[in-house]
Amino acid sequence: MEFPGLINYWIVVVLMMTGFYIVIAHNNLVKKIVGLNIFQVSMFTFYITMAKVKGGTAPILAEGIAQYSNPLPHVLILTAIVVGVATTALGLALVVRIRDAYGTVEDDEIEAQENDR
Amino acid sequence: MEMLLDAVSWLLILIGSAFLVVGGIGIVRLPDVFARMHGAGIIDTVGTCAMLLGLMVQAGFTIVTIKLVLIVVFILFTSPTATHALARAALGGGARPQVADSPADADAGEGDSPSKT
Amino acid sequence: MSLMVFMAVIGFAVARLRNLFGVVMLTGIFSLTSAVLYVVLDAVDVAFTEAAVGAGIATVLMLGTLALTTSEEKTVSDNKPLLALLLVTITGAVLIYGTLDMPYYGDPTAPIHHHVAPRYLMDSAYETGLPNVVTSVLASYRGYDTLGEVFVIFTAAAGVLLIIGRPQRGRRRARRDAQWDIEHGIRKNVILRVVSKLLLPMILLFALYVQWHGDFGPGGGFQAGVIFASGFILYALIFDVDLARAVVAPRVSRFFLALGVLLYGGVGVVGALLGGNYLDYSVLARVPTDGQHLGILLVELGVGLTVAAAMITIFFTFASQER
Amino acid sequence: MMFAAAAIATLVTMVLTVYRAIKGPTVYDRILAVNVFGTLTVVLISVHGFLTGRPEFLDLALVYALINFIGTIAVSKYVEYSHMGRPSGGDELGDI
Repeated sequence: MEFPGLINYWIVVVLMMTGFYIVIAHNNLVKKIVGLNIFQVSMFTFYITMAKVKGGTAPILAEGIAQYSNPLPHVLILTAIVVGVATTALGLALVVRIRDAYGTVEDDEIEAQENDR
Repeated sequence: MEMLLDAVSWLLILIGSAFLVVGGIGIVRLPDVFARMHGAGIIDTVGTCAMLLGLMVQAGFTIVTIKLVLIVVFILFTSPTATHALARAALGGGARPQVADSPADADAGEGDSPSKT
Repeated sequence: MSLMVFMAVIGFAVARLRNLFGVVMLTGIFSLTSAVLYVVLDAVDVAFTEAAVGAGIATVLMLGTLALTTSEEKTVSDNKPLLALLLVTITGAVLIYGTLDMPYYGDPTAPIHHHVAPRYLMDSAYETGLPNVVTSVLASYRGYDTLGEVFVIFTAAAGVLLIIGRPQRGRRRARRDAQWDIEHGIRKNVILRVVSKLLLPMILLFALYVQWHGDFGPGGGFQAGVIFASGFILYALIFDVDLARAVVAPRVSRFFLALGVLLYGGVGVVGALLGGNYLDYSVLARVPTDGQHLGILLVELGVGLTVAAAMITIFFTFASQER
Repeated sequence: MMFAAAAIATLVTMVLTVYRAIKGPTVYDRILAVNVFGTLTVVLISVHGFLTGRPEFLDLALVYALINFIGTIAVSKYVEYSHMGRPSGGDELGDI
């Protein structure tokens, strides 16, 4: 456990880079949404690691416990997760609609079709 | 009494751990999906149940034990069902069990053999 | 231990560069891992939400999209990855440089733990009378935030309806498919049917438990809504989407979608009419703590209704798409 | 001590499972791996509750025990019946 105290942030950054990379480098729209999801999860993890206090426990009050972790980031992320899935659904709906309109979900093919017009 | 309970739960947890790891090795090492399901079955039933039973012994007669019992019951319901659905899907999708001597056996056993027992 | 879980997370993240179907599966594992991680980091409520969302709905939606589009990704094109890699590396480097000033992991003296959190932790027990600080912050102290989030969910569901929710073409084909499904499909599978019939009431009951127990343990409207919707999704998966639509008509789910938001806003308005601030529940009953209790309960109910209805609506919209 | 041993065993098994999920080779292996991983998550969350001395958060594990099923069913259904209503080239199961 006694690691250099910043390593969790670095891991979050790496995770975020992965998501970011997927969003930029892949042409498939579904894959891009997955990338966005990873990005999102990295942000969630970031908040949650910040909320942790060493020696604390979950912020549900009980007798005889003095140290709790910070509840505020938990609240923010809790709502963000559900909102995240709702917006993901919206994005996926857009993908489905794009598939209807263009017959493909590859970014570059759509662009080619657009240029042909 | 305390000692005895501790010993029992140690034993159960050790059994559980051993079966979990064995199942995990099975999942990695066995040759095809149908064989790997055996590994999954070990994890899902013996491993998990022994582990949770050990925890129950530790918890004593509290709400925690009731929840653990519920978890065990649900896992015993869902995971064989899920595996069954998966086996059906795999059969329907063209995967065939690897059979030692003759490939004809595999065709004969197709259909309902994985679903019964 | 948390580190090990972390490592695993990266493992998948890297391994993610694959075929789409595998990607969805890996996303499932990813979400499971992150839930464990949240538990380890004491965020039980968050883990609860992730559990409810990640295990069921997210996977199902992804699969629905794959079924409607394609499950195979075309190979990545030529020179783009290098550029992208460069950009990503630079961003990462900058961010890592930024983290050098961050407080260490678990440091109790970090600034984040000294602004408002101590007040929540110290006073919420007296002010709202609830042991679960997360719930009281969610519903009472930061009620505006949550109201906003509920609106976002509402809007997302409405957006999905607008984008792909128009009346479907080719009804006859749908019926023929349904016929096929009855004869050969998953409904013929007795084991699945029996087990899910057994499980379904459990899931719904458990959702209600989570809803009402959220004040005292992990749980609340968001989680309960998602679990409730998962029950219906299971029904729709095992039996038939049309059948499930007959159980929960689109009209009904849309009604509840709006009702939840209205309930949330309405509680605020009632509070304002009784002389408090908007979304101040202390005035709802004679004893402020009771008022808080009532307000939080109602607000969570509103959240639960909206989330459940939104998820059901979204799922049905996806499931009844024709291609 | 006892719980730590249990947690470590679970983690080891998780790693093995993840290896299978990443490696493939067929889509069914992955589904299997995800399913098992879900069960392992249930175990790990329960054990962690005892490890930290606050075992009252088992609701979470309960959610997984109930909900994990749905994901697997959805995947199996999708894989098994995805040929339905798919115009062309849909029969391949989409995995290399």
